[in-house]
Amino acid sequence: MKCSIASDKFRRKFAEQIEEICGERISLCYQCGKCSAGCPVTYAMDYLPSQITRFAQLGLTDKAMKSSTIWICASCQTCSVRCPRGIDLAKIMDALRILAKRKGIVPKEQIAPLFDGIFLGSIEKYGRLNELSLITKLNMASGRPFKDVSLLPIMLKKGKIKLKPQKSNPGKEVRYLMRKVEKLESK
Amino acid sequence: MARIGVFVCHCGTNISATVDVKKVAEIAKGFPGVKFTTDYRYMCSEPGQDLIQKMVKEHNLTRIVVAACSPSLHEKTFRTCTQNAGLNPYFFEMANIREQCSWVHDDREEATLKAIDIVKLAAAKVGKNNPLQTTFIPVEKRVLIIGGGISGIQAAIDVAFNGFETVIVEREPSIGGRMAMFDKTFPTLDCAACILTPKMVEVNQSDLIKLYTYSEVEEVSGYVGNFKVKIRRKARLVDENKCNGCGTCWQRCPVRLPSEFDMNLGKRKAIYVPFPQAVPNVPVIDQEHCLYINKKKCGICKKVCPFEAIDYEQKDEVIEEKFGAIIVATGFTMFDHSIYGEYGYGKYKNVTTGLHFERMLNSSGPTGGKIVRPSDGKEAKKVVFIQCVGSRDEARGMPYCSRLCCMYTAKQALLLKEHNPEAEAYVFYIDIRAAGKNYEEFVERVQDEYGATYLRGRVSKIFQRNGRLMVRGCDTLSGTQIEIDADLVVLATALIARPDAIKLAQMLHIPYDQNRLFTEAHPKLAPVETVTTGVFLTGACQSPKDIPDTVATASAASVKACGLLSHEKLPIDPQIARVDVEICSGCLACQEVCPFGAIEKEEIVDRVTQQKRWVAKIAPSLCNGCGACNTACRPGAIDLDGFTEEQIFGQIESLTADKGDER
Amino acid sequence: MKDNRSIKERDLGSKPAREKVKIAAFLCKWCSYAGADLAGGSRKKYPPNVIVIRTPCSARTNPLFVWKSLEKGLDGVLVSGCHPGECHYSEGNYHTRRNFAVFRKLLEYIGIEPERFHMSWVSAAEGDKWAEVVKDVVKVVESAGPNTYFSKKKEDNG
Amino acid sequence: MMKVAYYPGCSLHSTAREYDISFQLVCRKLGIELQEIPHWVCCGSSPAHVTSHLLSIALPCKNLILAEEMGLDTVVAPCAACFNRLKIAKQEVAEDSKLKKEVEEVLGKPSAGKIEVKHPLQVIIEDVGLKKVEEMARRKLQGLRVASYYGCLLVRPPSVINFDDPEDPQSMDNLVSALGGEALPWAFKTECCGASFSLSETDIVFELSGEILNEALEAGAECILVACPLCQSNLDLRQKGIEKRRGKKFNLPILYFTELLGLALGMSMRQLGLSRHIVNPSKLLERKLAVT
Ligand SMILES: Cc1cc2nc3c(=O)[nH]c(=O)nc-3n(C[C@H](O)[C@H](O)[C@H](O)COP(=O)(O)OP(=O)(O)OC[C@H]3O[C@@H](n4cnc5c(N)ncnc54)[C@H](O)[C@@H]3O)c2cc1C
Ligand SMILES: Cc1cc2nc3c(=O)[nH]c(=O)nc-3n(C[C@H](O)[C@H](O)[C@H](O)COP(=O)(O)OP(=O)(O)OC[C@H]3O[C@@H](n4cnc5c(N)ncnc54)[C@H](O)[C@@H]3O)c2cc1C
Ligand code: SF4
Ligand code: SF4
Ligand code: SF4
Ligand code: SF4
Ligand code: SF4
Ligand code: SF4
Ligand code: SF4
Ligand code: SF4
Repeated sequence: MKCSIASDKFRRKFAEQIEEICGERISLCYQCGKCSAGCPVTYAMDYLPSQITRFAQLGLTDKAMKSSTIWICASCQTCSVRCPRGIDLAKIMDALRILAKRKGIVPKEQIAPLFDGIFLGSIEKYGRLNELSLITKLNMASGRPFKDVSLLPIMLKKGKIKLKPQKSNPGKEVRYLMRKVEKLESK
Repeated sequence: MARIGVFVCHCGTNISATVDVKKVAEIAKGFPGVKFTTDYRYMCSEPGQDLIQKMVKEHNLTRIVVAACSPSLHEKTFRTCTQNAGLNPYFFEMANIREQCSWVHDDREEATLKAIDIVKLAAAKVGKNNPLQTTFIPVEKRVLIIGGGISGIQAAIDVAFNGFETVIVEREPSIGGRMAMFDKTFPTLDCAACILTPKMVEVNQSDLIKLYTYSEVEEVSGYVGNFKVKIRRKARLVDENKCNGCGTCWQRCPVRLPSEFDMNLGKRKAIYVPFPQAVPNVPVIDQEHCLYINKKKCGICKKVCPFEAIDYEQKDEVIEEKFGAIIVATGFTMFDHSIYGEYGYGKYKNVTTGLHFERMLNSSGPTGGKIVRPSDGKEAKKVVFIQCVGSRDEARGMPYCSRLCCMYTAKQALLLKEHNPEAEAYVFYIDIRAAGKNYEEFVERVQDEYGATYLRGRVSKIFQRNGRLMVRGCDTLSGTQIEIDADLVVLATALIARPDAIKLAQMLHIPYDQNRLFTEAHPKLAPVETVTTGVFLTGACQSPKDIPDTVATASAASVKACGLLSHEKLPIDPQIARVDVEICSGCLACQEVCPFGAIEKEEIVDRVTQQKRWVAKIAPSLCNGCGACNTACRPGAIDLDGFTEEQIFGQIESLTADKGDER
Repeated sequence: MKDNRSIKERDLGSKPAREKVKIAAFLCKWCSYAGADLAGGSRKKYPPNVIVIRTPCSARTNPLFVWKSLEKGLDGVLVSGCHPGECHYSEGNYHTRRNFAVFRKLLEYIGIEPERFHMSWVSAAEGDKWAEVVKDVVKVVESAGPNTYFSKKKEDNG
Repeated sequence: MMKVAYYPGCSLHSTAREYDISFQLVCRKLGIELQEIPHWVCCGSSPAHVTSHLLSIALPCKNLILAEEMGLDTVVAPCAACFNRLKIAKQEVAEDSKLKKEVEEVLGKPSAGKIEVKHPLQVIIEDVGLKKVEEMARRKLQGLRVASYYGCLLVRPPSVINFDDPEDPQSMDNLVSALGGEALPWAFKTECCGASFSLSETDIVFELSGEILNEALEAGAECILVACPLCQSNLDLRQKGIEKRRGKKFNLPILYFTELLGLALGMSMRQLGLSRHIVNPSKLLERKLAVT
């Protein structure tokens, strides 16, 4: 498929957006591929991590944000510690995920963003994570109701999961905090 | 009182189109000391210069101001003209009303006003010029070459060919440098020894070339034409005059040590020559490991030497010699890849560098020309080459491209295939930089004819599994991650400055860049010169260079050096600093800031107290006239001819002289 | 308003004397002066308020020169040399930086507007940059207006 | 006696109870008093930083403020993910004044700046010292062959964490050696285990953790030592599944370094909560260390 490159102005704006969110400059990347060479999960990605920075450089924003790569990235920072240009690619991946969520272009088949939402929902409610509710909710939402069910008995037996959520009093405060963050960011 | 003449140039219309030159000349008549002004179409033309000379006579002028172009264009022209008019050439100033006025402003009135100011400045300055005389210094007709690699060798041969004497000071026991380590050289693949050895022999046999091997430069003083250099000749413990290189001694020495020349892949003795073709072919005793020196045992070499050349009592010797010019040819060293944790911190024996590989390729090297795994000596069949290691890496290595590793990697991949057609060569690269004559063709041949597999991407990790190396890389062209299990990994590590480069640079007063590479006077137009007159650069000490570039710069540097030596005497710029010893307090603040070491202390007898005291003294031939000392001197004892305090303050005052008018 | 030009010079023009600042610039001959020459060679336009005094190296520029210039009533001063690390004399501009860091504090201390004193690093290849530097400096000095610090003082004293 | 604020994070109160138990026991023995931060909240982990940068900084900052309000100068966080997030938040707020302002606006309080964030390993190595640990040990590890696994978040990014080496860390290995065990050199100490994908992209965990288990086994390990509840859970809880998929038995107990340290200091398996592991370590430990 032919792609036309975005205009200079558009590209600059996009690069600035990324820099604004995570402080990293995509223009520094010279496409050496070291990040892609060391990334442990490329096998599950549709594009290499270095290709994502390339898309971003060319202003092919949709291509970058619709890739599975940004959701498969495990945030392990292997790329970041080895990049010869000192680019923290893991942070750029974060920024792209944030932008994609803002734009509402999260691919349906990606489970990671579902997980993120439910996780944050849980801490919004309790102030801390409730594993059992996380697992059940995620399984329902992702259409895999029986996933890991076989593990539940042993986890309960070994005391790895509690039936009652651990609640900390400032659960309310977390709610308040998240609301303020939302308000500040929508500005 | 000076009688100043001001000549305002039209430069065709270059100046006159924007500046009212007649008005400038008219107003300049009113400046202090100005006795004559005129304007003329082309001042630098012959009639223009004649005009100056004529007016000097007619109006008895003693100082000249030409208001025209930039001094960088015609200062010299008009100095000569001033001299021809019978005046001291420094009784002249240029007012730049073209580059910095008519060409950069549009408004005629504003430009004219500014031109008037500029002429005013020049007139204020010229009246206070001192008569200066260009002085000449004699030239010592010898060249010192520091470093005896291919660059030093070539430079010595070229200087000698011009009939001048040279001395090579080489730190190692033999000359030859890195090139002596190689088997074959790109892009023509001639054998390194075949082309280097004859040159080494020529150096050894030339009457005009003196070799100080196992020696180092310890101190440099003096200046162009007259460098005084202290050289330490380290004790070899072998008399160079008696030894004939028969080799009996090192064959019998019982101490076996890893050989540095062989990158520790082979062994040498405690008494050794680094490699068979060494020049001079005289061994040295490694004092750190020799049994006799350390424990007074053994002494075998002395017993067996048929020429009684061994001398355990020999001591280091420091000699001083004089030179007219110095050529720096100290070469490079390799980046230490053990900083990379992802490549195993240098722990894996089978992760080697280009230099290791060169030694293995060499048929007189430690493996007899076989490519093996250093861990177990077994033949290496699958070899992965990784380019740009430590180069193009701002985060942890050098920011620059090392320029020739693409080529030597291609060469090594080719030679691997030639040594063993069954072997597999994989090359990880980011870009192929092969811009020399026949270089691209060479790389193409390596891929096409020899079947080396090129993969575009940096390697991220090397680790060991079951005794094999796992190389985790990526091919960005196909968009895939790639893992190769290899017998041997060869890293094309960056070429970097030697660790002691800064020390040498400070000794020679030459600048170096942020990568510790010596800096040339101008990257394009003076690539083998330095800002210190008389000190030249050649080879890889300036930037990574391959042999063709190295040899070219060696010849260029020797031409420059010989050019200097072909003069009986050298002129020096008289616009330099001078100390008024009456005022000097001897604090030597000036000495600290002088970048050229031109200031020394001198004892004088005070005129008033008749007591002895210290004052600063400036060596005219070393001073470059920067004026740093001038600013540093608190009592105001130093002044800089051509830019004196009086002149500059005068200029400032002239700019504001009429300020009172409006009040 | 004060005009820094002499009466004779002002007679030249028909335009009314307007508020114009005059700035002295000390340029090292290897880099900034050559950069200014290049600006000329490439016909870059910039305001005419800056008059250049040529020095061998920025290290030659004694802070006293700047002081004198301001004291004598110039409205601003610019000192320009080679980029750090590129000095023709290898380290002169480091001394310059050090000298003027102290000097700047002194100016502040006695209350001279910081807008009047500027430093820049312009190489021989940076004609464009020279033009930009002049534009910027003129703008900033203009914002400070004519330099009356010393003349006022004189009036105060007598 | 050293007193530090304790930030257990969500896992140590649920899936990683035994880490909590063993850490607390070891601290008591070594003379470190842990004071749990009252009303601490979740650090946000990765879901926060992939959703909102501000949120991912504000949540840890809230905890840092709570800790500072306790009047202590150090907070210790045993979960590598929490540790990583707390350190990053502290550094980013210190370096970015705009962010600092935003965080303070969200939290309605000045952000904490002084409190130091440490991982238990750091406390043991830097504050207690291996020499003291060695002296206090009552049991030798008798040549137990241990592969220390650090994971990605404990040592990265080095510019923020500033502890141990990002490619070949040594602190746990040194601890093992000091206690008489055999610290195995291997190349997967900081490879990623799949971390937060445990529940969402479990296949990735199977793949990555499988590689790690395999490499440890090849290196000759009898058990793997960890310092993070996420690593532990991926390698332990998912081990059976990995074995099935790879058709290869690993049977590698995944121990917290605090558990091994506790054993060396003379505690029993029961005290330390070792029965909570999925891959049962008791056989190995009984055989090698003669503990019960
Ligand atoms: C692996 C590898 C393969 C290469 N293959 C090729 C090839 O095939 N073809 C090609 O054209 N180029 C090749 N090169 C490049 C080649 O090595 C250089 O071009 C050449 O060696 C530069 O010569 P030089 O004299 O400047 O430096 P060097 O060879 O480094 O010589 C410098 C000499 O100065 C001495 N010295 C250093 N400091 C001092 C001091 N302070 N006092 C006294 N003596 C001192 C050193 O001992 C040394 O003998 C290769 C380089 C590498 C690393
Ligand atoms: C588009 C372009 C941009 C470049 N930019 C740069 C740059 O930014 N930086 C840089 O370093 N280099 C640059 N270069 C390279 C630069 O042009 C060359 O390095 C340089 O010109 C080579 O100089 P020369 O004297 O060898 O050859 P030339 O410049 O070609 O000069 C040869 C001269 O010989 C004369 N001549 C030829 N044959 C005869 C004959 N038989 N008899 C008498 N006279 C003859 C010709 O008329 C000519 O005047 C650039 C080159 C190009 C094409
Ligand atoms: S390692 Fe860095 S420079 Fe190289 S491709 Fe990845 S992000 Fe770009
Ligand atoms: S941070 Fe993401 S992109 Fe980078 S190596 Fe880890 S998984 Fe791959
Ligand atoms: S002296 Fe300079 S300005 Fe005058 S004509 Fe010659 S080049 Fe032009
Ligand atoms: S020292 Fe003696 S034995 Fe050794 S090489 Fe020289 S002559 Fe031969
Ligand atoms: S005296 Fe020293 S150098 Fe000579 S043979 Fe013995 S060990 Fe070797
Ligand atoms: S020459 Fe080639 S291998 Fe060497 S640094 Fe440059 S691009 Fe890399
Ligand atoms: S700084 Fe001035 S006073 Fe001090 S020694 Fe130098 S010349 Fe003399
Ligand atoms: S003018 Fe410069 S070179 Fe000359 S003595 Fe003074 S500081 Fe040294």
